[in-house]
This record gives sequence, C-alpha cells and structure tokens, in this order.
Amino acid sequence: MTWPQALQEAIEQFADVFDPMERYEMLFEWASDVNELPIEEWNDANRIHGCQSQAHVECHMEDGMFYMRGGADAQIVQGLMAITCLAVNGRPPEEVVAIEPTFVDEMGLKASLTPSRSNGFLNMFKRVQDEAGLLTEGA
Amino acid sequence: MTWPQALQEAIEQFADVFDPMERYEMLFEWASDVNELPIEEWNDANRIHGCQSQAHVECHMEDGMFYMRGGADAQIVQGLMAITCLAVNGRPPEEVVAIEPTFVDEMGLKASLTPSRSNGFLNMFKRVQDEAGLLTEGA
Amino acid sequence: MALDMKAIRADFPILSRKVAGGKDLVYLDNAATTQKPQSVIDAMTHYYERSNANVHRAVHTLATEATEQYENARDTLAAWFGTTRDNLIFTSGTTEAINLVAWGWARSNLNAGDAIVITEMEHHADIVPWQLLAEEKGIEIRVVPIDTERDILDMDIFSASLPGSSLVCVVHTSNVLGVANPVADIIAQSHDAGAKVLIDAAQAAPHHRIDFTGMGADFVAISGHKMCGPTGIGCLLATTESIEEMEPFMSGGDMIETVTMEKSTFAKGPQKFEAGTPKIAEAIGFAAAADYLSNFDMDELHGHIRGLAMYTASEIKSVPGITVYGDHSVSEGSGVVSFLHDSVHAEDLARFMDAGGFAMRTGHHCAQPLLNAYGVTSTNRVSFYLYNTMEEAEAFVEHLRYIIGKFG
Amino acid sequence: MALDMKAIRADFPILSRKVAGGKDLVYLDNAATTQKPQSVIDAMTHYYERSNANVHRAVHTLATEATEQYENARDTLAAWFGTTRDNLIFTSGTTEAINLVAWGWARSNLNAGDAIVITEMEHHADIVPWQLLAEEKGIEIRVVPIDTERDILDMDIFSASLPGSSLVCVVHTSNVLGVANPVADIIAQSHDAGAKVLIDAAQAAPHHRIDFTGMGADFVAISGHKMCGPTGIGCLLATTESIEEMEPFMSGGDMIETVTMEKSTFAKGPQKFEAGTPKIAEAIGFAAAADYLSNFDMDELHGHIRGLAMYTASEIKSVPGITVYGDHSVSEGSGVVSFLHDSVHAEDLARFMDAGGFAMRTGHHCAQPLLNAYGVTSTNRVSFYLYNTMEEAEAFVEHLRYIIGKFG
Ligand SMILES: Cc1ncc(COP(=O)(O)O)c(C=O)c1O
Ligand SMILES: Cc1ncc(COP(=O)(O)O)c(C=O)c1O
Repeated sequence: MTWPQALQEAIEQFADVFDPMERYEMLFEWASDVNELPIEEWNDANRIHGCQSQAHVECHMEDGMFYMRGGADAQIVQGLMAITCLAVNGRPPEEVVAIEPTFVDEMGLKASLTPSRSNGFLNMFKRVQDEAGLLTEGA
Repeated sequence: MTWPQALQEAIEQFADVFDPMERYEMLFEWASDVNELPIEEWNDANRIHGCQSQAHVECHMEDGMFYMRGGADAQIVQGLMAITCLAVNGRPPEEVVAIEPTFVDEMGLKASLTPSRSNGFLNMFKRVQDEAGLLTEGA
Repeated sequence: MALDMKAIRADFPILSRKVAGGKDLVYLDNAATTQKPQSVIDAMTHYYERSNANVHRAVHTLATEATEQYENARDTLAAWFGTTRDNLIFTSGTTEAINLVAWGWARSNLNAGDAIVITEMEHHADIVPWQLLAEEKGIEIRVVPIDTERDILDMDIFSASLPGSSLVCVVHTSNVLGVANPVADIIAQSHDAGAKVLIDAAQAAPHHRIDFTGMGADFVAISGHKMCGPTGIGCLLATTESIEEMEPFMSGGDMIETVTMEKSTFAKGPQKFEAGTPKIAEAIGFAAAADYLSNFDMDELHGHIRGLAMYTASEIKSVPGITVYGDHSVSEGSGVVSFLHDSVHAEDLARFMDAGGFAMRTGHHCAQPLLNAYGVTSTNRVSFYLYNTMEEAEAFVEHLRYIIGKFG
Repeated sequence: MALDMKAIRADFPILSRKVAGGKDLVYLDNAATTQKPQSVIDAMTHYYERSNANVHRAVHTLATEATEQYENARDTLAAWFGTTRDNLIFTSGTTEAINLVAWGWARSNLNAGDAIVITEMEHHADIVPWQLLAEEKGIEIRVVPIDTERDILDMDIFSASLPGSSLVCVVHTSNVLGVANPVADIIAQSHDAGAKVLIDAAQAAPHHRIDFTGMGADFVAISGHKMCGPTGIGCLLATTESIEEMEPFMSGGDMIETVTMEKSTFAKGPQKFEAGTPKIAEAIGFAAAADYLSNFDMDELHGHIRGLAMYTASEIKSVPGITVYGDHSVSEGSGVVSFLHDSVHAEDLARFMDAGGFAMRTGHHCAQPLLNAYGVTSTNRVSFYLYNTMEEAEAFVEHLRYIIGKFG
C-alpha cells in the first residue's frame, strides 16, 4: 500500500526509533496539530464503543473527499487517531474503506494497541471505515 | 522389615529377573501351591470391593496365628494374594496389622498393581489387615 | 505419497521411551488420550518462558502477546474446525462442552414435557448430564438402542424417536467400537423434526476434519487431548443462533459487561461462557496440535490408522477364544479395536501385554450401557493413531498370540 | 536469612526477557498471574515427554505412572493447603471452584428465603454466581459494604448481616487493595450464626500458607496460576461434611459409580465433582509449584513482598496528583498497590510504563463494585511477588516520576 505523503514521512521517521518512549513522544508531535475533535463535540452518537478510554470520531465529506476528526481522553489513543487522519483524510471514501490499518505496525506502534481484538484501535478504525462506507453509499 | 523365610526367598529370586513377563511366570510358580480360596467359597461377605476383577479373601486364626486364603478370577491378582499369604500367614495378627506392603515393590511387581489408589492390591491388603485387626480384638 | 513414519515418530518424544524392563513402548491407548508432538509441548513451554501473562484488558507487552497468542489460537482452531471465532467456546474438554449445552442451553430452553434423544452408544459424558437435567426438569429421555448384530444404531427406532423431541445427542464415533454413526442423516432427520443436534466428536475430531459449517450440527463437542493437544482443553462449537439462546453457565470475571451489587450484564458470544482466567497455555497448545495435524492429509492419516485397526481386528479374530466387538470392515470410524478372550481375564491380558511393552486399555471405557448391550462389563481395547506402524500392529498380534497360547 | 534474589530470579526463565526495545522486563502484574519457575514448566514437559496417558482404570505402564503422578499431585497440594486428599477437588481455577459451590452445594441446599452474605470487596467471581443463583431460587443477597475511609469491610454491618444467613462468601485478600480481611473472625462469627463460609483465597494462597483445617472455613477457592502454577488449574478445599452435602455439578466419565440408561450412581468424595479426563499435566504442574514454594519460609517471602509494596505505596503517594488506594501500613495482605493520577489517563500511564519495561495492569480488575465504592472505574495496579527486587521497585517509582513529570 502506498500511503499519503505525510503518513509516509511519519512512517519513515518512526522507523529509525527503537525506544518506545521516544516513539510516543514522536507520536504526540505528529498528533499535536491534526484534526482534533474538541471535547464540546463529543456525544453519544460519535462515541466509539469497546475502548477502555473514551474515544469519539466525526466523519464527513469535503469536496468529494473523506475527512475525519477524532478525540480521546487518553493521549495515545488521541495520537493514533491523528495518525489515522493522515492515512485517510482527503481520500475518496471508497479508498478509505479498502485501507488495511497496517501503518500502525509499520510505525512500530502495534504494542500500543489494546490487545483484546474487540477493543481499541481496531474498533476505531472499523468505525471510520463503516462511516466511509455510508458516505460512499450516500454519494 | 524382615520377611518370613519363604517370602524372603521369593523376593531374592525376583530380584534377579528384569523381564516383567518372566516375573509373572515366576509369580504364578510361587502362587500355584499356596492357600487358594476355592471358588465355591466365594461369597458377598468375603468379596473385596473396588477391584476391577473379582477377588475374595478369607481370614482365620489357627493356634493363635493369623492365616488367610485368597481367590480371584484374574491370575495376577491370585498371584499377588498368594505372595501376600507368604507375608502374613503364620504370624500373630498384631504383626499382620503392622506390615507395610512393600514386598510387592521389592519384588518389582509394583507395575502390576492397579494404579488407582482406591483399587486393587492395596484394597486387598487393607482388607486383610482389617480382618487381622478384628481377630486381634477378638483375642 | 506414503506417510514418512520415521519422521512422524520422531515428532513425538515419548515414543522413544522404553518400558517393561527396556522394551520399546508400543502405545495403543490413543482413544483414551493421544501423545503430544514436540511442537505442542514447545508451544506451551515457549508461552510460559516468553509471554506468560493474564489475557484481555491489559496493555503491557506480555499481556498483549499472551492475548494475541490466545486469541490467535481461537482463530486457528475455528478455521481448523470449519467455523469462525464467534462460534468456538473454549472448555476443558468434551465433558465440559456437553455440560455447557446441558446447563447453558437445554436447561433454559427445555421444559417438562420436552424430550431429548440419546443413544445407547454414548459415552457417559453424553448420558449423565442429560439424566440429571431430565430428573430436575421433568424432561423425557428417549434412548435409541444399538443393534448389536450389526454394531450400528437402530436407525428405525432413531427416526421413530424424533417426533416431538427438542434435542438429539449422538456420538459421532464410538470410543468402544470405533464405529461412526451416519451423522449427516442424523442431523438432517433431526432438523426436519425440529430438534437441535449435539454431536460428541471426541473420537471423530482426531481422525477427520470437522467441518462445522458444512456438517450443520447445532453443537459439536471436542477434546484437545485426544488429537495431539494438551490436557485440560477442548471446545464447544455452536451456531450463532444457539449461542444467543444460551444462558450463562459458569460466571465470574471475563464473561461480564458490567457488574453492580444489584445486577450484572453479560458479554456477548463465546466470552459469555468463558468465565475466569482462561486456559491460556492450553489453548495455545491445542492450536499447535491443529497446526501439527494440518501438515497431513487427514484422509491419508485416517486411511493409515484404519488400515492398522482392520489388520489387527481381522488377525486377532482368528485367535481361538477371542471375540472382537464392532464391524471393522466399514471405512468410516476410528482406529479402535475392542475384544475379549474367553479365558484370559481382561485385566491379566492387559498386564501381560504391558509386560511386552504394549499399552492398551481395559475396562468399561465410560460406556457401561453400550457394554451392557453386548452383555459384557469390560473389554480390552487397542486404539491406533498416526504414529503407530504396521510393525507395531504385527508385534501386537504376535505377542497377543503368545500370551493366549501360554495362559489361555 | 536474607532471600537469595539472584538465585530466585534465575529460577524463572521469563525474567531474563527483554521488552520495549531491549529493556529488562520488570513484571509487576502478579495479582493477575504469576510467572512460572523452570521446575513447574519442566514438571509438565516431563510428564508429556515421559508419562502422558489418561489416568485411572488402566493398567499399562504409562497410565500407572500418570495416575500416580496425578494422585501424588493431589496429596502434595492437600498437604500444602493443610488438608487431606479427600477434601481437595481439582477445578480449573478459583472461578470454577466458586461456581462449584454455587451449583453443587448452594443450589441444592439453599432455597427461597435463605440468605447469602457477600461483600463489596469481592472479585466478580464471587459476586456473579451468587446473583445468578439468587435470581433463580429467590435467595436473598446481603451485601457488606467497604468502609472506604479505612479500606476495610464494615464489620458492624457484617455482624448485623449474619442472623438467618446460610452462607457467607468473603474474599481473603482483595486483588485491588491488597488488604486482607479478618477471616478468623469472619469464620467464627459466621459459624456462630449457623452459616457456612466460603473464602476466596485466590490472592491469599500465593502469599500465605493456607491451613484449611486450622482456618475452619467450609470452602476455600484457589487458583494455581497465581501461585507459580500453570493456567487451567485450581482447587476447591471443602470439609467432608460439605462434600457429602453436595450434588453433582459437571457430570460424565470418572465421577460415576454405575451408569445405565435409566439411572446413574455417583462416586464418593472429590471424584464426584471431577467429571471427564482430568487436567493431568496441570495438576502435576500445580503440585510442582507448591513444591517450589515449599523451598521458602512463606512468612519471609511475604515480608519481602510486603516490603516492596509498602515502599512503593509510600513513595508514589508523594508524587503530585497520585492517589493510592488501600492502606499499606498494615502487615497483612498481598503485594498490591492500586493508584491513579489525576491527569495522566490510566491507560496512557500503563503504556508509558510498558515503554520503560514495566508490566502493570490497568482496569477494573474484575471488581467493579469495589471501584464504584471508591468512585472510580479503573485503577493502575502494580503487584509484587517473590522474584521482584527492591531495585525494581525503585526503578518503577523513578520511571513513574519521570512519566508524570513529562505528561502530568
Ligand atoms: C480475589 C480473586 N478472586 C477470584 C479470582 C478469579 O481467579 P481465576 O480467574 O483464576 O478463576 C481472582 C483473579 O483474578 C482474584 O484476584
Ligand atoms: C466418545 C467420547 N465422548 C466423550 C469423551 C469425554 O472426553 P473428555 O474426558 O476429554 O472430556 C470421550 C473420551 O473419553 C469419548 O471417547
């Protein structure tokens, strides 16, 4: 899979880092300026279920392209959402639906995912794809 | 524990035999002429419970000494009963009660005991000792 | 392509063991439990030495690895058994799997007046839970007898038992006779009659790929230890519909959604029935067993095993005084041969065989009603598995002849 | 005599593992599950490589060895827990042990109008089975609250709950707070009131010798995996009287005396509750764990572990924003320290600690009602065991300070 420019850069930068603490710090740097969903906009409808932390995601179309914003009370989840934004934002929703979330692996962040399959990042990613699917149908 | 002459001889003879088939054959030789309880005398009262095979034991006193006879439908059980006769017969019942049934080990026949603790040889031996206990009290 | 028996045997460390004063072990008690390949033992050791942690809900590295290995094991086994992870509930074995159906499904879905069909061929694990439930709830138990002339279930009585029944519980392959029942027909007839079907596949799963979806049963019970896996693990395969109809059985941690002192709500799917710390190493070992078996063509394996059983059955049948139970000419079934000699006591025979290095079983095989039907209380039983060879079968027959000749 | 920490650590292969990009593993999730010494792993491997066979009722060499090892394991464990083999029922863990009391004893001995006393401090395993039973049978559940100021059960309410109750179920040592309850007093009061007592010793057995006879409880539930043993095994200790009052729970092979299609009769003693092929390797591994612990003076071990917990609790209490739950000044209890930071999310904190090599747990610890009482939904929890060192505790505190300093 070829990733959008910004994500590709992130992946490469992460590849050189072996210490997971450093990786987190880098994650927060990348995350700091992307598409955060402010806490005022968190509600039951955009809540992702099955996460240990609170996590919310909002998706919409802009000029025929898919965009998401994410918000979470845990910093790492927030960071992963930001990276996900890099992967999906500005793409056609049909592409979003087809993305494999392997970029998290490639960035060496897999250890940061909640281990239970029914939880965490994959739930979030699936939710984003489901919403992209709906937006495709709407189109 | 020092064993009666006959049992001691048997133990020594068994000690030289490493093949379990040979050991069985030797067991049957030793067993062939000792104290068998004929099938006509088998009844519910002298039946030993908890054996896979049918086994019966009859105990009595003769000149103040303990004697048992045993009968079983399985040849090996019959053999073990015969060896037990060598260990206990002609002794005062107080001694019988105190005997540890280690002679079976010493003869390398342990593998021939039914593995479940609640079964087999140990049940039989315990029954013999219980009867010896009763006969002690009676004395 | 012939099986490479030397390579297969080298996979099982125990097979190089000596018994009975230096004799080669010939392990012929596989219907009771099979031996474990090195890869299964190693999978568990590796887990304990590298990744041991409690699973679910934790974020540290070991817990992540343990959870992944445990849940991957579920995927591996679900795929091996022709189903998905949402239809596989880990249990401690076939016995617990059947009890789970009895307590978790039947107890809350059947009532006085309902009927359960079982057969005379069942293992105690597929009889006693139903008797206890029937007694408690006033459920009727209908018993399909075995036709001891032909060594198969009486299918006429089976069909006649179905109307009005709600659950049919049948053993796929008998652990005493090695005979396989016509499960496709049994399932189809039962479903036509509106009954659910539980298949006891304890003896079938080691010999055939269980295709749960294709088979169409509502419940299938399996033990790991009879198919190269560790002790203490097995599974219940259940349709999504059936899982939804089930009430919690064991309860506690891991199977809940929320707990307050007033009331608890439960997880969905298999998790609802997996209370407490799971059998983590065991699940990993069980999956390693499926991985091991996946190296083979199961039909080829089964052909090999059946060949040994058929050879043995036909050879010992000709030994004077020996009766063989079960029809070994049919191509289905497992690798079991049950027999008795008319004068050498079954227990003596087993010990004499053991003295020759041959491990075989003697007793009622937890199937007293089946033995009763044949008018016996125990049999001698040899049962083959993939690592047994024709040389072993021949040596068995030879030693048996020698024993009978000597003590018969 | 000081503990030889180097030697102890060398007994546990996993402790030499590196995590988080090469850092030493500091395993502080022992209340969830403990690591296994080589001797426990080896005992199981050895069983599988040398003696694996199904137990009971068989006469061949392997079956004899397997039965002996399995039943010796029962003796070893019974002795370790201060009781006899006739009072030890193998289960898959504490959860199954408690369920066995609920389904096997309470279900047939309690009725509508009876009352069961439980506490707010319980693990879900000692709450949910009672709720399910209560709902089914119309039994009353009385809940003893925790005094969150003093981190102990409200013993006045406890005493007031006893009159007319039939069963009292109390956790010996909390898995969240590390606090031990006054079990001697609880048992004495309960018995005075005519109630039986079940003690959940999942967290106590790893730290103290459980002397079942001396303790006087009617039932004690224990998990092997929390005390150096394998997954998938535990036990219920039960008085002879209680065992006699119990009805079968799981049923099938091995727990019966006779089976006919009409009716079955059951074995006596522990066997009645051990249906199916036992957890053979697991029982052997569990006994090896008791053997391993018997190398130590348990009071000395416990002193060491408590020392680490008390040090950690008092150090991190002084970190701004951190709240520690539970009173660590008392000498009883286990090696658990639960805490929360007011701005660093518990899950983030656990991941940041993991990135430093520290394995700790985060969540509700299967004790939602207890956490509710403290007004929280999760805590961070470290829990020490015999192989943890003061250096590890210090490093933990230091890394925690660093994280809070950076992200707090
Ligand atoms: C106090 C307490 N009770 C019960 C349990 C349940 O034990 P298991 O999951 O081993 O059945 C645990 C372990 O999490 C515990 O800490
Ligand atoms: C046909 C059949 N059903 C059930 C069982 C019980 O299996 P387990 O003891 O592994 O629970 C067995 C194994 O003895 C069996 O052969």
